[in-house]
Amino acid sequence: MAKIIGETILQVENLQTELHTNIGVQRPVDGVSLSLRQGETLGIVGESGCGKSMTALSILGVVPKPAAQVVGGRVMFNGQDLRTFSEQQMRRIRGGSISMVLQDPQTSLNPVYTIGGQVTEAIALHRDVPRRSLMSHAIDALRQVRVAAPEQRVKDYPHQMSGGMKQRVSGAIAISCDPHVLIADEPTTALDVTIQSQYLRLLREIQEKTGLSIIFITHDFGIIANMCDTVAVMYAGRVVESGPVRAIFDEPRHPYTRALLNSVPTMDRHVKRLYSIPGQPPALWDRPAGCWYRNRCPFAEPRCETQYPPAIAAKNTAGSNHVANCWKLEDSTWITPKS
Amino acid sequence: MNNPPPEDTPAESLGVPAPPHLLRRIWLNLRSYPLLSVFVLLVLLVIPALTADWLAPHDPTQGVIMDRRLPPVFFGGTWEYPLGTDRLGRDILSRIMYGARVSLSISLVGIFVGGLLGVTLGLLAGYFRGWIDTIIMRLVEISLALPAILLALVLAAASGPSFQTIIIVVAFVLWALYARQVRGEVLSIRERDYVARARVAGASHFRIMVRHILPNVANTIIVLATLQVGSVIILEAALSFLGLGIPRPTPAWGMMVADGRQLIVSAWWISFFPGLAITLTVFSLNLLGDWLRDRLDPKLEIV
Amino acid sequence: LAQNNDRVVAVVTPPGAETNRSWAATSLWQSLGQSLEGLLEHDPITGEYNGDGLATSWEHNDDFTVWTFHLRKGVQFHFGYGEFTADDVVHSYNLSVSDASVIPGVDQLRGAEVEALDTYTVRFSYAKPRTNLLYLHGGHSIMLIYSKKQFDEEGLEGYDRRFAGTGHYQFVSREPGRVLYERVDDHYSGMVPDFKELEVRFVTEPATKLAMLLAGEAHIADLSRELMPDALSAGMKTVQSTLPSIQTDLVFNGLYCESHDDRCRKDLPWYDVRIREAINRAINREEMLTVLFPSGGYDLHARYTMVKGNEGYDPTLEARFPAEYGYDLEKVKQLLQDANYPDGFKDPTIPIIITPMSAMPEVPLQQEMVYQYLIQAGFKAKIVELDYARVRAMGRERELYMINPGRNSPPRPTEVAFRAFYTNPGGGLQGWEDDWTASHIETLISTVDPVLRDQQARELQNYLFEQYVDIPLFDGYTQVAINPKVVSGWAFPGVTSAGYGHWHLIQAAN
Amino acid sequence: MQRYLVYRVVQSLVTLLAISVIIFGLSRLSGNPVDALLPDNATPQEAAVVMHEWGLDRPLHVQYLAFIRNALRGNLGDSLKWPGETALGMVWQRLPATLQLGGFAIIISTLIAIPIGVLAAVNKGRLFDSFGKMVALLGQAVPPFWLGIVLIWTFSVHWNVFPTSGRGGFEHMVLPAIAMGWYQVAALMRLTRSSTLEVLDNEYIKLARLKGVPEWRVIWVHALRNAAIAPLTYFGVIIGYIFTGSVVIETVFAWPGTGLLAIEAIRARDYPVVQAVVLTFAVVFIIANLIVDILYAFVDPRIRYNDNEQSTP
Amino acid sequence: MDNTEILRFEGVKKHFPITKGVIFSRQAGQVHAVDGIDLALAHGQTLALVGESGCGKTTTARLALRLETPTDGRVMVDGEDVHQLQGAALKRYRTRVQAVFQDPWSSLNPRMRVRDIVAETLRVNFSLSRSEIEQRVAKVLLDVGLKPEQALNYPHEFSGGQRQRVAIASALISNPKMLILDEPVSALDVSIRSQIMNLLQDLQQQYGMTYLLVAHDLGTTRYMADWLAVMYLGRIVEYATVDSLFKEPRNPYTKALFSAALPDHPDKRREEIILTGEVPSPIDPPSGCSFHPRCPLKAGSICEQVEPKLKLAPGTKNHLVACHLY
Ligand SMILES: Nc1ncnc2c1ncn2[C@@H]1O[C@H](COP(=O)(O)OP(=O)(O)OP(=O)(O)O)[C@@H](O)[C@H]1O
Ligand SMILES: Nc1ncnc2c1ncn2[C@@H]1O[C@H](COP(=O)(O)OP(=O)(O)OP(=O)(O)O)[C@@H](O)[C@H]1O
Ligand SMILES: [Mg+2]
Ligand SMILES: [Mg+2]
Repeated sequence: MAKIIGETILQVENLQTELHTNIGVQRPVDGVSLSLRQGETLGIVGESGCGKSMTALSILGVVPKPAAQVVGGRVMFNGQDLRTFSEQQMRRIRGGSISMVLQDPQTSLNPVYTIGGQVTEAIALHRDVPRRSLMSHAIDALRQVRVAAPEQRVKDYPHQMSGGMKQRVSGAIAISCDPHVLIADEPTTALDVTIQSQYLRLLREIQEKTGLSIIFITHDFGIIANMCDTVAVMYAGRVVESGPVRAIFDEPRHPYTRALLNSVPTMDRHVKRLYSIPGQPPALWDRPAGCWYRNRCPFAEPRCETQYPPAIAAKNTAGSNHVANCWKLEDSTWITPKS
Repeated sequence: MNNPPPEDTPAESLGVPAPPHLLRRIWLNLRSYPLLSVFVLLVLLVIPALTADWLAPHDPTQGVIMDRRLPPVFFGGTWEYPLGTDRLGRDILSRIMYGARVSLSISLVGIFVGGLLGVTLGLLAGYFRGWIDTIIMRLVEISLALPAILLALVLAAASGPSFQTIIIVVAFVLWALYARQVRGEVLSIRERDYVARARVAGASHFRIMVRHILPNVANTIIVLATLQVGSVIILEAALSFLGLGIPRPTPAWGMMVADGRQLIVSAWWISFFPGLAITLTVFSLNLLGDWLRDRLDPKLEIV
Repeated sequence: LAQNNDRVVAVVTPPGAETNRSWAATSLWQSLGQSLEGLLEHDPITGEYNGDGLATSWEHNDDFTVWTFHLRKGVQFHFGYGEFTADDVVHSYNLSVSDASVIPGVDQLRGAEVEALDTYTVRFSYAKPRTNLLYLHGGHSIMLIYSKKQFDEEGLEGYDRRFAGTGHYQFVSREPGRVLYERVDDHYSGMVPDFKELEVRFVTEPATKLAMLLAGEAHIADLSRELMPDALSAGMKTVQSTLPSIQTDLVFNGLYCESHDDRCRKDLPWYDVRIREAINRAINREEMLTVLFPSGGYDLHARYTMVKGNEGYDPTLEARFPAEYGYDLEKVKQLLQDANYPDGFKDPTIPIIITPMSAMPEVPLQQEMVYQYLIQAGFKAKIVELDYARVRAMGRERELYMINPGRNSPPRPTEVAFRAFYTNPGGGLQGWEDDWTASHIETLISTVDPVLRDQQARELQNYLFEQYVDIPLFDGYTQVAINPKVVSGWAFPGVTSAGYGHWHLIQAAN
Repeated sequence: MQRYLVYRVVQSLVTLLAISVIIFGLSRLSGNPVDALLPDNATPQEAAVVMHEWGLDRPLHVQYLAFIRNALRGNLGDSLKWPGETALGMVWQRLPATLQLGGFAIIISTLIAIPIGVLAAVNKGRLFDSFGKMVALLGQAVPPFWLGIVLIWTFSVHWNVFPTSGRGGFEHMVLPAIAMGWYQVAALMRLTRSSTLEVLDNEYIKLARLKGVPEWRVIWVHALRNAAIAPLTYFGVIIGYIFTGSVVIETVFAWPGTGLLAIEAIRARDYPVVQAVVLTFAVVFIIANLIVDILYAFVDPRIRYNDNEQSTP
Repeated sequence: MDNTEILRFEGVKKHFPITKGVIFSRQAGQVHAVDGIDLALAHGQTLALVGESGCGKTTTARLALRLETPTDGRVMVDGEDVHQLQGAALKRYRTRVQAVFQDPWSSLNPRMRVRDIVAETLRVNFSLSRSEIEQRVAKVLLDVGLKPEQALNYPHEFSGGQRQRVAIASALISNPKMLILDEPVSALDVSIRSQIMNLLQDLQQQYGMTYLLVAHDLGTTRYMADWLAVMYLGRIVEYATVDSLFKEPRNPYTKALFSAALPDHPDKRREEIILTGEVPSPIDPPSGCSFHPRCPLKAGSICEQVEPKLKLAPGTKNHLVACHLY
C-alpha cells in the first residue's frame, strides 16, 4: 500500500464541549487535541460514551442543540480556525471540505427521499454544477463506491437497499464533493464481517486515489490495525495516548491502552484467560480527582490520585509523536507490561 | 456556538445572562407547571369534590327564586353568593364545588371502565396476535366508525340520560383508544428479551401479561388517562348541550355551562364560572398529562 | 317601498320536518303557512273563523253529520295552476286522510264522504256527529288546500319541488334550514304584503337566534322567553299574539283508574286527592311565571279546557282558583299530615319529568322550579330526564307514573281536549281516567244539542277542578322579537300550531 | 396496490355489516317513531295505521333482512320524518355541508397544528414550546359549543365581521370551522411534536446538517415529511371527531349538515335516516382512512401495499 | 464431566410464514430461518454458532428454548423432545435450560426489582418461602459479582455490564444444566466484555454447565467455545472443534468469513477471499448449495442442483463439512 502522507491539514487543539443535562453541566469532550495530515488515516479508539462522536461533531460544529455547545479550543483547518467561522461559512465546510459518514446505515439515510435525491442534494450544496447534470454527478459518485447499476439505483429508496449498500451510499454522499477530510464514525459497526471488509477496502482505495485524509472512529482495534496510520486512544472525554499505529500496538505506554489490547480475544490463537479491566469507566459527572483511570489501573501511584498526568512523549522507535498521559512515562523506559 | 439559534432562543442559552424581563418571568413560572397544574387541580377539582358537603356555602340544588340571576360579588353582587346565582337562585360557587365531584366521578368511573376494557383487550390482542387480534382490532375499527355522540343520543333516547348512560358513552369512546395504544405497545414489548426470558423461566401467559407486560404499558395508560380526564369533562359538556348530560338538578359543570349559555350576555356568570372551571381543569390536566408524558416517555405518540 | 323592505327574515324553531307535504309531518305551520291556506281564515285579532278565506260560508245539519262549505270564486293558485275549486278540496282531503297522514286529529277528519256538489260547493258527510269539524279546517290541526291540477300533472314530486298554494306568499325555494317565499301581488283578498320576499330560517339554538337578530341577519325571531329581556335591552321590540296560544298543565300520570283498568296505581302518592291538592298548593305560580316570562305575556289559568268562549266555560272556576289552588304552605302541611305523607306511602318520592329534547327551552327550567317547590314544601321528589318521544311511548303503553310537563299545547275546543286528555283512547297524554269522567265524556260526544252540551261540559270541568286532576299553570301568548328598524308590527291571533301566522300582516318599518 | 384495495373493500364490507346490525338494533331499542312523529293526541288506531304504512309491524328479523336486501341495491328506505325523501337522499343532501365544514376545519387545524408542533419540537423546552402548547391546549379545554357561542357573540354580534350562522360563502365557514377544529389542534400538535422530536433524533437529520444543509431545510424538508407520518394516521381518527363535533357545532351554527340531520332523525326515531347517517358516516370514515393509507404510501415509500414484495429487512 | 449428550437437533426446520391481510390472511411466502439442522452437544461443552446476520442463529437458540416451535424436526434436551413436554417434565426443563440474551437493556424488565427478576424462575416453578428465595438470590448475586444489597434496585440503576450480570444471575438461580447465550457480550463495551466472558467461563467451570453460544465475533468464539458450527442461510455448513476449525476451515464460506475478520495487529494481513454479491434472501434461498451464487470455489453445476449434506471431512475424526468439494 503506497500512501503519500503530506502536511498537517487538520489540527484540533484542546477542544472542549459542554453538555447541559438534568444532572448539570458535563464535558463529554474535555480538552481533546488531535492532528491529521494530508492522506493520513487517524484512528480514534475508545469505549462507548468516551466522547468520540462528540469530538467529531464538535469539529464540525454540529453538536446536538440546544443541550451541547463547544466551549473551548481551536480547530485549525488549512490554517484557519473553524471555530471563528460563521454558520454560513461552516455550512460550506460541512459536506464540502470535511464530510462525515455515520455509524448506522439503517438510519443515516432519509427514508422518504430517493437515493439520487440525497446524493444530488449534497452536490448541489457544494459544487458548482448545473442542475441538469446533478444526477449524472450523483451516479458517478455512486459508481465510485461500487454501487451496481447506479443509473437505476438512484430512483430507489433507502429501504430497498441492503445495509452494506446503504453504507456505500452514505459514503458516496460523503465523497461526492471531493472533501479533504472524511470523518468516519464507526461506519461498519452495523455491518457483517464480509460486508465490512469490502467497505474498508473501498475506503482505502478511495483514499489512495484522492489523497483523502480520514479520521476513523471505532472501538475495534481490528479496524485500527487494518486501516490507520496513527491512533488516538480516548478515555472519558480525553485522549490518553496517541501515536503511530505500530507503536500503539507494540509499545503501548498507557495502562489503559494495553489493557484494552489484552482484553480483546483474538481468533488467531487460543488464549487461556483474557485480561479484564476491573470496574467501569467513570461517569461524565463523576470523574475522580487526579487521573481518571486510576481506579481501574493496576499501576496507580499516590500522585495519580491528585494530579491529572500531562501528555508525556514516549521515547521509542516511533519518534516524538507518540505521547501518553501517564505519570509512568516519566520513566522513559516504561512500557506497560503484558498482564 | 456555530449554529445560529432560532429567533426566539432565550438569551441565556447564548451564555449571556439575560435580564429578568417579563417574558422570562412568565417562562420561569410556566416551567413549574406540573406544580401549578397540580395546584389548580387540587383547588378546583379534588378538594371541592371531597369537601363540598362541608365547605359549600349553599345547597347546590335548592335556590332562592327571589335571589335568581344575582351577579358575582365584584360585579354588583354580594358575598352571600360570591360567584352569583343562576336562573333559579342557586349559588354558583356551591354548584361548582359539587360539580367537581360529578366531573371527577364521571371521569374516573368512565376512564376506569373504558380503560379496563381497552387495556384488557389491547393486551390480549397484542400479546396473542392472530385471530384474537383480528377480531379485537375489527371491533376497534367498528367502534371508531360509529360516532359516539350518536350512540349517546340513541342510548339517551332509549333509556333517558343518566349517570350510567354517560359512563357507557365515555367507555365506548375510550376503550378503542386504549386498545389501539396498548396493543401497539404490547406488540413491541412482547418482542423484548425480558418477555422471552420470562417464558424461558416458565411463566404462564397470564403472568407474563400481568407481571411483565402490563407494568411496562402503565406509563402509557397513566398518561392517556390524565389527558382523557379532560376530554371526558368536555364530552360531558357536549352531552349536556344536547340534553344528554347528568340529570338535573345534580350540578355538573357541562350542564351548568349548557344551561347558562343562552344568557351569555345578560347573566354571563352563569355559564362563565363553570366554563372557567372546566377550562382551567382541563387545561391543567392536559399540561400535567403532557408533562408526565415528557417525563415518562417523550416519544409517546398520544393524542 | 324602501330598500330594506325587500326581504324580511324570520328565524324560528324548526318545524317537525322540512317538507312540503303538510299532512305527513306535524307542526308544519312555520314552513308552509306562508303560502298554503286551510278552508277557513281567522280574524287576526279575535281569532274567530270568518269568511275571508277560501270558504266564504258554511253550514251543517242538526246532528253535525253533514257539513257544506261554499267556496270563494276566482281564487287563483300560484304559478298559474288555475282556479281553486271544490275538486281541490276533495283532493286535499284525500291527501290529508291517507295512511301516511299524521295530521293532529286525523281520526276525526277521517270517515267523511266528500263530494263536490258543484264547482264552488263541497259537502262533508259523516256517520257520527263532528261538532268540531271547523277546528280541523282552521284550528291548529288543519287540512291545507293543494292544487289538484298540479298533482294531476306532476304528482307528489311536483309538490316537493314547488307547491302551489293560494296564500299571500308563494313558494320560491327550500334548502335545509331555510325557505324563501315571494309576495303574490294579486291575491284575492286584495291585500299586498309589505315585504317582497319572506325568508324563514330554522335554528334550534336560542342563543344563535338572538345573535342573528342582534347582528341584523334576521328581523323576527321566536326567542325563548328568557331571552326576550336581552333582545329588548338591545333595542328590539316584541309583538305578541292577541290570544293565548299555549296552555301549560302538569299531568299526574298514572291515574289510569277506570274500573276495568288494572294499571291504576292506587299506591301512588297522588292517587290521594289530598296529595294532589297539596302539590297544587305547593307551587308558587306567580313567582314561577315571573321567572319563566320575564317579558310578560301570560295569564294564570284554572283549567285546561277553560278557554273563554269555549263550550262549558264556567267563570266561577276562575274566581275559585286562588282560594282552592293558590300557594299556601300551611295548607300543604295540613294536607300532608292528613294524608299521612310520606309514611303512608310505599314510595313517597314524586318523580318529575324533564324532557330536554322538546323544542321548549322553558320546560327544564319550569320543571326544576316545580321540583324546588315540592322540596321546599316537604315533599320527596326527584327529577327524571326523559326524551320526549320516550315519555310519549311510556304514556302510550300507560306506564308513565310521574308528573309530566306534558301539556304544552294550544288551546282546543272543549270536546277535543276532553277526548285527548281524559279518555282511554285519547293517545299518550292522559293522566286522569275514571268511570265517572269516561261516561260523561261519552255522553258529551254523542250529544248534539248545544245547550245540553254546554251544561255537560261545565259539569265535567267542575268535577275535574274539584278532583285536582292536574296542575294548571298558565296560558301563554306567543311572543316574537322584532327588529323595529325593519319590522314595525305584526298582528296574529296565536291559534296556529306555531303560535304565529298571518305572515302577510308583517308591517315594514317607516 | 389493486389487490390491497380489493382486500380493503372486502374488509370494509364486513365492518359495515357489523355496524348495520348494531345500528339497526340500537335504533329500534331507542323507541318507536310513532311516539315522535305523530301528534300529541294521536289515538292508538292512528298509530297502528301509520306503523303499518311504515312497515314497522313486521318481526324484527324480517325488517332487518328487508333492510339489507334493499341496502344492497343502494336503497336505505324512505325517511319517516321527511315525507317524500329517501333516507339516503336526505343524507346526500346534507353530506356536502358537513364535508365542507369538516374539511375546512381539518385544514385550519392542520395549518395551525403542524407548524406549531414542528417548531415546538425544534425549540423543545423553550418559550415557544410552552406557548404553542398553551394555544393548542386551550382548544381542548373549552367546550366547543361554548366556544362557538362566544365566537358568534364576539365576531358576529359585537364586531359584525362574520355571519352568525347558516351555510353560505366562505365567511360562513370561518367561525364554525374554528369552533370545530381548534379542539383537534392540541392533539395534532402533540403528535407532530413528538414525532418531530423522534425524527430530529435520527442520524439522517444529523447527516443532513453534516452535509451543510441549511437549518430551515433540515427542518421543513428533511424532518417534516418524516414527522408528518404519525399525524397523518391520526387524520382517520379526526374524521370521526369531526363528525361527532358536527352534531354540536351544526346545532350552534344552524349549519344544515349531517350532524343536525342525525340529531333530528334520532329524536324522531326516523330509523331509515338514522341508519343511513350512521352507515354513510362509516363509509366516509372508511374511505377517509383508505385515502390516508394511500397518502401514507406516498409520504412514506417504505410502506407499499404490494402483495408480493417484501421489503428488505 | 460426563460426556453424554444434552442437546440434540434432528432435522429441525423453522419457517416463518409471511402473511398478508387481516381477516382472510393468506401466506405470501416463508422465511426459511432455519432450514434443516442436525446438531448434538455433550454435557459441559460449549458450542458456538457463528454466521452472518440473519442466518438463523437466534432462531436456532430460540428453538432450543422452546420460544419457537419447529416447523419440522425435533429438539431434544436430555433425550426428551422439548416441544412435547408438559406438566412436571416441562417445569423440570424450564429450570434446567436457561438463557442470557444479547441486549442487557431490553432483557431486564425495567419495572421489576432485581430481586424479582432474578427470582422469577423460582417463583414460577417452585413454591419456596420468602426467606429461602432471598437467600438464593443473595447467593447467586454474589456468584456473578454483584452485592446482595443490590437486589432491591431497579435495572436502570445498573450499568450495561452489571445488567448482564443480573441477567446471568437470573439464569443461574435454578441451577440449570444448560445456558443458551445469544450474543451475551456483543452489546457491551470493550472493557466490560472480557469481564463477562471470564465470568461465564468461571461459572461453567464451577457448575459444569453446557453452553450454546451465539456469536458473530470469531475471537469471542475461539475464546469461549469447544465446538463451532458455522451457519449460512439457515443451514449448518461446517461443524467441528474450535481448534480444528480455526486451524483449517474447509467450507469456502467459512474460509471467506474467516478471511474477512480483522487482524489483531497492523502487520498482519490475511489472504482475503473476496465475496461478490449480496447475501441472498432467506425467503427464496438459492437451489442446491445456498452459497453457490457467491462461492469463489464453486465445484460445478452440482452446487446449483444438489444440497450438500454435512459429512466428515476427509482425514478428520470429527470435522463435519457440507460442501461438494469434499
Ligand atoms: N444529545 C445528547 N444528550 C445528552 N447527552 C449526550 C448526547 N449526545 C451524547 N451525549 C453524551 O455524551 C457523551 C459522549 O458521547 P459520544 O456519542 O461522543 O460517545 P462515543 O464515544 O461516540 O460513544 P459510542 O461508541 O457509543 O458511539 C456520552 O456520555 C453521551 O451519553
Ligand atoms: N418471528 C419472525 N417472523 C418472521 N421472520 C423471522 C422471525 N424471526 C426471525 N425471522 C427471520 O429469520 C431469519 C433468521 O433470523 P435470526 O434472528 O435467527 O438470525 P440471526 O442469525 O440471529 O441474525 P443476527 O446475527 O442478525 O442476530 C431472518 O431473516 C429473520 O428476518
Ligand atoms: Mg459514537
Ligand atoms: Mg440474532
